[in-house]
Amino acid sequence: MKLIIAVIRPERLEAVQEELQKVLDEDDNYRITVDAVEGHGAQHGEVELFRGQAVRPRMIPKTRIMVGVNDKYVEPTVQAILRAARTESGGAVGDGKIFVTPLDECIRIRTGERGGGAI
Amino acid sequence: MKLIIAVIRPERLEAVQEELQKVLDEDDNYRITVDAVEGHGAQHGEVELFRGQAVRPRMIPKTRIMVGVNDKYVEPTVQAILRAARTESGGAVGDGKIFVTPLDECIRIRTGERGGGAI
Amino acid sequence: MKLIIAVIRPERLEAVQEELQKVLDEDDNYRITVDAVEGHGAQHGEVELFRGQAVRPRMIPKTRIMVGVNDKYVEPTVQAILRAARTESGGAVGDGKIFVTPLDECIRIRTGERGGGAI
Amino acid sequence: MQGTVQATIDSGSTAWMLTSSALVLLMVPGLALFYGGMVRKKNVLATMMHSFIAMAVIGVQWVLWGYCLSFGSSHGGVIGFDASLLGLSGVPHTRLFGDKGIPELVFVMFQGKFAIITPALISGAIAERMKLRSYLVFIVLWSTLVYCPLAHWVWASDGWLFKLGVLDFAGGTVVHIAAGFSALVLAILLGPRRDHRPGGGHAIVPNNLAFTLTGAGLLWFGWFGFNAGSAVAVEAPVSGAVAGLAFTTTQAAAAAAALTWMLVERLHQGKATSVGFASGIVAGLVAITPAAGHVLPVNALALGVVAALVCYVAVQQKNKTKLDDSLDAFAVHGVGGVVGAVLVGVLCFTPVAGVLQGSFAQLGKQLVGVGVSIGYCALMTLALGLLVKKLFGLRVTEQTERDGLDIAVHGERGYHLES
Amino acid sequence: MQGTVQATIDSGSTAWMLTSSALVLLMVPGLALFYGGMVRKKNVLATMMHSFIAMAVIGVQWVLWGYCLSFGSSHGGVIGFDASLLGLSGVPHTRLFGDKGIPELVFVMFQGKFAIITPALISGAIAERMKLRSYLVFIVLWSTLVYCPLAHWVWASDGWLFKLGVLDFAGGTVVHIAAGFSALVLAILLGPRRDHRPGGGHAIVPNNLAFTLTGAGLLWFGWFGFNAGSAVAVEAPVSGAVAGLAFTTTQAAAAAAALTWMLVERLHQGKATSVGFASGIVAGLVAITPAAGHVLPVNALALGVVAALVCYVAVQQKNKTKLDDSLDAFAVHGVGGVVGAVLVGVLCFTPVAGVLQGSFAQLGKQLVGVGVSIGYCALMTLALGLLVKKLFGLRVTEQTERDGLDIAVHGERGYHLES
Amino acid sequence: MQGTVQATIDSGSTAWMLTSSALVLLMVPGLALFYGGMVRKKNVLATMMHSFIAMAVIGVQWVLWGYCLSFGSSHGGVIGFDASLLGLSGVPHTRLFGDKGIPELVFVMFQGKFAIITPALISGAIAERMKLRSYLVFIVLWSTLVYCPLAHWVWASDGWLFKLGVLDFAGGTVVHIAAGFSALVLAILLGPRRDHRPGGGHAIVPNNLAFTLTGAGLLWFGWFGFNAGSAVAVEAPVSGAVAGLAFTTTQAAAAAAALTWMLVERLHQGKATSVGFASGIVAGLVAITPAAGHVLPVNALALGVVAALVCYVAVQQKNKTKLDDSLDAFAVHGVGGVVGAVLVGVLCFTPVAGVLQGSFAQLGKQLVGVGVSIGYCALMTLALGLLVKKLFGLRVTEQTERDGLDIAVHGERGYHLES
Ligand SMILES: Nc1ncnc2c1ncn2[C@@H]1O[C@H](COP(=O)(O)OP(=O)(O)O)[C@@H](O)[C@H]1O
Ligand SMILES: Nc1ncnc2c1ncn2[C@@H]1O[C@H](COP(=O)(O)OP(=O)(O)O)[C@@H](O)[C@H]1O
Ligand SMILES: Nc1ncnc2c1ncn2[C@@H]1O[C@H](COP(=O)(O)OP(=O)(O)O)[C@@H](O)[C@H]1O
Repeated sequence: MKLIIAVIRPERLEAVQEELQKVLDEDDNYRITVDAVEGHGAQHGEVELFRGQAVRPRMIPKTRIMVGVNDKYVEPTVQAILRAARTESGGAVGDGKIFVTPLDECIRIRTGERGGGAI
Repeated sequence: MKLIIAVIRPERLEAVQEELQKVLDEDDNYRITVDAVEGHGAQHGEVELFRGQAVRPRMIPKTRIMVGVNDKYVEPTVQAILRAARTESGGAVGDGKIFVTPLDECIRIRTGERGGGAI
Repeated sequence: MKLIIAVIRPERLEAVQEELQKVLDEDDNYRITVDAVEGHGAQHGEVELFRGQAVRPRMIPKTRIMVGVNDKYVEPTVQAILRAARTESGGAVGDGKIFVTPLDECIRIRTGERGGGAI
Repeated sequence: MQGTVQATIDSGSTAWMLTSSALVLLMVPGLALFYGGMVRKKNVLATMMHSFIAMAVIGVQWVLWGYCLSFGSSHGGVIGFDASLLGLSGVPHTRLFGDKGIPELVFVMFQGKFAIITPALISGAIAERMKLRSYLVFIVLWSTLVYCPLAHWVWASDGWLFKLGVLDFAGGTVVHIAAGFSALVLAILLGPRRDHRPGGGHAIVPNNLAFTLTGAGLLWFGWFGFNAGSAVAVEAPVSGAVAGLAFTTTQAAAAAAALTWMLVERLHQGKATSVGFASGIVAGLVAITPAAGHVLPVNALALGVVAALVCYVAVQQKNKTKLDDSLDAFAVHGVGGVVGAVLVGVLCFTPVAGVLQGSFAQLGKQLVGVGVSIGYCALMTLALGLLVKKLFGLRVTEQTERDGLDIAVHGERGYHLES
Repeated sequence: MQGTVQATIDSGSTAWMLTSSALVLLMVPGLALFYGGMVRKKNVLATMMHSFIAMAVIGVQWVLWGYCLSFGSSHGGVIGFDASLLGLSGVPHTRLFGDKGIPELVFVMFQGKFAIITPALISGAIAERMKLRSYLVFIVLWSTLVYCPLAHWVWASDGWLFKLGVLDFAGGTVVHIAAGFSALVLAILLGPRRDHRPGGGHAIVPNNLAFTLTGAGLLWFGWFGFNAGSAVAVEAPVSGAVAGLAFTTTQAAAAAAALTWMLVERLHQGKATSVGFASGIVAGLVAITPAAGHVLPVNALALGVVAALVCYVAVQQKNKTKLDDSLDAFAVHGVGGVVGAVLVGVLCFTPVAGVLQGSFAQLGKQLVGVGVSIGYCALMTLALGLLVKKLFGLRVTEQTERDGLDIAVHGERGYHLES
Repeated sequence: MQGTVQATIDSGSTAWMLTSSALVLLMVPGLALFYGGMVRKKNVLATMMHSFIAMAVIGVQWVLWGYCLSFGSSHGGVIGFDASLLGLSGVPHTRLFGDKGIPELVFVMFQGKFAIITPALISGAIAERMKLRSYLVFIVLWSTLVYCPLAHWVWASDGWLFKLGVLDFAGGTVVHIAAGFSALVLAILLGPRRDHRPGGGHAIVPNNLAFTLTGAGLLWFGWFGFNAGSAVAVEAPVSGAVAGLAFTTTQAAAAAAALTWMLVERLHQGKATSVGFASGIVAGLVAITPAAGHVLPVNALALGVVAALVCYVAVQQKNKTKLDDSLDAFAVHGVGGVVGAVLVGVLCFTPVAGVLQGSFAQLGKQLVGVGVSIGYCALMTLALGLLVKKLFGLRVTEQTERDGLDIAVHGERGYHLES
C-alpha cells in the first residue's frame, strides 16, 4: 500500500477528481482527502497591489491531495494525476509534484477492517 | 516509530483527543497535530441550496490528525482513535480512515533531541 | 529520498524559508509546501476572553512545512530548520518537531520526470 | 392624543419621524450582525435569520392586528381594539396623529419597528439550538399576547400603567425588560447548548467579532431614532427640545457605559475585549432608553456608568451558573432595562421630579412598572414556551445542533472561503 | 412642477429630501454587499466594485449631462435638454424646485442616486465574467441613452408616458424593469460563466451570505428614502401624507414578500434559505416601488405576496435554462418590476382608481408603460451591448475567469485570512 | 450666535441636524471597517477598537469639558470657557442655538461627533503597533489641547481665525489637516511596523477588503451629514439652500475623485484596485469638506479630480520612504485637507469671491489658516506624543506586535472560521 501525496494547481482539482474516478472505481466512490496549502517553487505568484505598492506573495495557493492506494493502483493513480493536473500544451512551471510514500497499514474506522480491503 | 494519519469526522475530534490523552500520557501533554481537510468517499455531503437550486458539494469537511508515536504506542493509538471516532451504534459511512506510515526520524526542535525520546 | 514534515511556530516561517533557501538552492527556487495546522503538546495556548469568561483553546496555531529532498540534503535541511525554527535563547516549549519519512518516488507533474531529479 | 389637535401636518416633525422609523428598522440588521458575529461559524446565518425573520413576520402582524391591539381604543386600560384598525383599513393616509402634526401611518410605522426589534432581542438567549418553526410561532404569539398588551398599558394614553404615571420614554419596560426576562425564561425552558460549560470551556468561540463591533455601531446609530424619535409621545414639534435632549442623553450614556465596561474589564480580567466594549455600548443604550427624555446629560453619564457596572456583574454571575443565555439578552437587556427603569425615578427632572430633586413618588411608580413587566412577561413566556414545546418541541435534534443550524435548517453555509 | 409655486423653502421637506437622497446612496454599498456575498471568493471585490463604480461614474455623468437630459426642458416629450443644465451651471443653489419648497439641487441629487443605482442593479446579471472597461463604457452609454430618456418619458412633467398617465411612483419601470430586462439581454450576450450548469452543480458557491443578508438589510433601510422620498413628485410638504403612505406600503410589501418566499421555499424545497429570504425582501421592495404612494397598506401586503410568488417561480424557471442571470437581476428586478407596475393599475386608489374600484383605464395605461419600457430597454441594450462587444469585447479571458477577477483585474484578493 | 435670534424652534432644521448628527456618528463604525479591513487579520479588532474607543472616551470628554472649551465664551479668541458649560449643566434643553431654530443641545451633539471622528482618523497612522493605554491617554489630551482650541479658533464666532475670515465649511483644517499632520508626527515618533518595508514586501496584506469598501460606502453616506449638516453655521433654515449646495458638492467631489484615482491607477500601475478606489472616495470627501458650501457643483468635480491626483502622488511618494503611515491618514487626510483648504480660496463664490472671480484675498487667508493648523497640530502632537512616550511608552512589545494586538491586548481573535 502506498500513500500518494500530490501538490497541484487548485483549478485542476476538478479534472483530477474526474480522472481518479475513472481509475479507482467504476462508480463515484473513489476515496481522496484534499486540503489547501501554499507552495513555493520555481513559479512566482500573482503580484498584488496594496496601497499603491506591489506586494509579491512569497507563497502560491496550491491544492494537496492525499490518496491511500493498494500497490496495483499506484501507477494508474499517478498516471491519472499526471494526465489531469498538467497544464494543457505540455505543462507549465507550477504544475506541482507527486510524492509516493510507503503505507504500513490502513484501518477503516467504521468497521475496524485493516489492510488492502480497507483502503 | 510511526506517523499515524487519521481522517475523522470533525465533530469527533474532541472525543478522539480525550481517548488519546488516556493512552499517550497520564497528564495533558499528549502530542498531536490537526488540520481541516475535505474528503470524498462513500459518504455524500449535505446538499446546499443556492438561489433555488441544489448544490451538491463534491467534498465533505473532515478533520485530519497526525500523531508521531513510538512503536509500542502504535496499536494503543489506533485503538483509541477507533473507539472515539466511530459513530455510536456501530459506525456509519464517513467515519474515516487511519493510515500508519513509517517514520525514520523525529527531532524535537527545542532541544535538537532525536529518536524515540523526541516524539 | 525523504519527505520531511516539520511543525513550527507560525512566526518562524519566514526565518525557516530563508535558511532553506541557503541550503537547498543558490537562487530563490527551493521548493516547499506549507499549511496552517493546529497543535496540541506541552505548550498551552493564549487564553481568549469571550463574554467575560476565559476560553482556553485546546489547540495552538502552528505552521507545517513539507519538503521532499534527496538523501544528501536531509541533514542540511533538518539543520536549517533547527537553526531557524528554534526560539532565540535556546528554544522554548512549543518550538515544534521535525519528522523524516521515507519517500519512494517523486514525480514532477509538468514533465513526468521521476526520482531524484524531479525533487 | 392629549391636548388640542393641530390641524395641519408639520413637515419637520414628519421628516424626523420618517427618519427615526427607518433608523429603528436598521437596528434589526445591526442586531443580526451583533448576534451573528458571536455564534459559531456553523450558526451564523441561523442567528442572523432570527432577527431578519422578525422583520418579516412581525412586520406583517403589526399591520394586520398588532397596532390595533396596542393602540386601538382602550378596553379598560388593558388592551386596545378597533375593528377599523385591523389591516389599518380605517386609517386614511391623510389622518394626523393627535396633535403632533404627523400622519398617523407614520406613528404606526415607528411603533411597528419597536414591535419588530423586541422579539429579535430575545433571540440572543436561544441561539444555536431553537427550532425555526417554534421560534416563528413563538414570536407571533409573544408579540400578540405579551408585547401588544404591555405596549398598551405603558404607552397608550388610556393604558393603566400610563395612567398610573409610570415613565418609560422609549421602551425600558416594554422593550428591554420584556425581551430580557422573556429571554431568561425561554433559555431555561430550552436548556443549555450541548457544548455550554459554566465558567467557559473550549468549544464555543465567536466566528466574527468584526461583525459584532459593526453591529454595535449600527445599533448605536439606529438608537438615535429609537430614543429621539420617541419624543413623538410628548412634544410638538417632535423634532424639538425633548428630541434633542433624548439624543444627547443617549449619546452620553452609551459612551459612558462603553468606557466603564472597558476599564472595569481591564482591571478585573486584565484585557479590554471588543465584545465587552460592545456590551457596554448596548448596556448604556438599554439603560438610557426609559430615561432618555427625562434626565440631564450629566446624569445620563452617571446612568451609563451604573448600567455598565451592574450589567458587568450580571454577566459574571450568570457565567457561574448553568444558565445558557447565549448572547446575554437577559444580562444586558433585562438587567439594563431594570437599571434604567428604576433610575428614571431617581434622576428624572422633566416632566416630573425624581428622588434627586427630593420626590420619591416617581420611584415608587417605576418599581410598580418594573415589577408588573417582569411578572407578566415571565409568566406569559413560560406559558407560551410550554405551549410551543408541546406543539412542536423547542430544540433541534442533537445531530442538527452538532452539524450547525445553517446547513441543517437553512441548507446553507455562511462562508465558503476555502478556495 | 404642477400648481402654484411656493416662494420659500420648507425646511422639513428639505430635511426629508436630504435624508432620502443619502438613504438612496447607501443602497449602493448595500447592493454591493448583497451581490458581493453571493459570488465566489475570487470575485467578491470585482462584484462589489461594479456597484461602487456606478457611484463614481454616474455620479459625474449626472452632474455633467444626465440631469439635463432627464429633466431639462422637454423636446417633444422624448428627451430633455437645456444648455444651462449641463454641469448644473445654470442652477443657482437658491433656486427652488417647483412648488415643493426644496432647493432644485436637492431634487437633482435625489434623482441622481436613482440614476446611479439602476445600472448597478444590472451588474447582478453579468457577475464574474464581464470586462471592467466594457462595463464602464456600457453603463455610461446605457445611462445616457436608456435611463435618461426613460426617466424623462415617465417622470418629467412633459414626458410622453407621464402625459399618457402611466403611474410609476418610484421607479418600477424606469429603475427595475429597465435594469431587469437590460440585465437579461446583457446576460444572453455575455453567455454563461464557465462553471454554470443548468439545474445547479458543484462549483459555484457563495462566499459570504452574512454579507448578503446585511446588504438586504441596508437595501430595506435605504428603500424608505427611495420610495417615501419619491413623494417629492406629488405633494407639498414632501414629508407629508403621501410619504407616510409610501413608507408604510414599502414596509408592508417587503415583510409580506420575505415571509411568503420563506414559507414557499420551505414547502417546495424543504429548507428556508437566507438567500431566499433576502430575495423575498428585494422582490417585495421592487414590486411596491411603482405603487408605493398609490395603494393601501393592506393591498401592499397582497402585492408583496404576489411578487414573492411570481419571482419565486421566475427564479425556478430560469434555473432550468442555460441563461446565467448570475444573481437574479432579471428574475427579481425585471419580473418584480412588471408585477408591481401592472398591479398598480389594479390596486391604486390615489390619485386615480384602479380595477379594484371598478376602473380598468389605468391598467391599460400601465400595460403600455410596461411594454414600452421592456421594448425600449431590451432593444437599446442589445444595440449598446453589441457595440461595446465590437469595441472592446465583453468577456474576460478564460484564464482570468478561472483565476478570478479580483486578482486578475484588480490585483487584489478579497480576504487574507490564512495567518 | 450671529444675527437676530429666532425665538422658536424650526422643526425641519432640527430634524436635519438630528439626522446629520446621527450620520456623522455612523462614520465612526464606517471608519472602523475601512481601517479594520486593511490591517492584518491579527490586528483587525485592535484597529477597529481605535475608532470605537474614540466614540466612548471623546463622547464623555465632549460632554464634560470639550464643548465648553470649543464653544464657550471666548477668551481672547484663543479658547472658550464657561463654567456653566462643564457637563452641559447650564444648557437647558429648551435653549435654542443662536438664530438657527435648533436646540443648543443638538448643536452640541453635532459638534461632538466631529470631535469624536477626528482622533479616530489619526489612528490610521499608528495601526498595528501602538499601546492601547497610550492611545487612550493621547487622544484625550490631543482632543483637549489640540482639537478644542483649533475648533474654537476656526468655528467659534469670536475665534481668531474665524474673525480673520478663514473659511472652513466643515472641517478641512479643524478635522482633516489636524488629523493628518498629527498622524504624520505620531507615525514618526512610533517608528514603522517591524514588517514594514519601503516599496512593499511580502508580509503586510489586508485581511478583508470587502470591509474596506463597505466602510468607504458608510463614510460617503455619513459625510452628507458632516458637510450638509455644517450649513448650521451659516443659514437658517439649516436644511436649506446651502445644505443643498453642500450635499451636491460632496457627492460631485467624491464621485470625481474616485473615478480619477481609478483611472490614474489603471494607467500607472496597470490595475484599478478597490483600495485605490476607496482612497479616491475619501480623498474627494476630505478635499470638499472645507469647501462644501462655498463652491459650485462643477467646480467640486474639478476639486475632486485635483484632490485625487495630489493624494495619489502623495501616497506614491510616501511609499518610497521609511515612514509607516500605515493606512494613509497623512497622505489622504493631511494632504487632501490642504488641497481643499487652499482651493476654497480659489474656487469659492459664496459668501466671498475667490481667485476664479478675480479676488486673491481669500486665498491668502486660507494659506494662513492652513499654515497655522499645520504648525500648531504638528508641534503639539510632538509634545504630547513625547509626553505619553515618557509616561507609558508608545509601542507594544515586539512579541505583542508579532502575535498581533487582538490576542495580546484584547484577548480575542477577530475570526474563528476554522471549523
Ligand atoms: N520538493 C518539494 N517539496 C515540497 N513541495 C514541493 C516540492 N517540489 C514542488 N513542490 C510543490 O509544488 C509546487 C509547484 O512547484 P514548482 O517548482 O513551482 O513547479 P515545477 O516543479 O513544475 O517547476 C510548489 O509550489 C510546491 O508547493
Ligand atoms: N483511500 C483513501 N485515501 C484518502 N482518503 C481517504 C481514503 N479513504 C477514506 N478517506 C477519507 O476518509 C473519509 C471518509 O471515507 P468514507 O468512504 O466516506 O467512509 P467509510 O470508509 O467509512 O465508508 C473520506 O471523506 C476521505 O477524506
Ligand atoms: N508526536 C507528535 N505528533 C504530532 N505532532 C506533534 C508531536 N509532537 C509535537 N507535535 C507538534 O508540535 C507542536 C509543538 O509541540 P510542544 O510539545 O508544544 O513543544 P515541545 O516539543 O518543544 O515541548 C505541537 O503543538 C504539535 O503540533
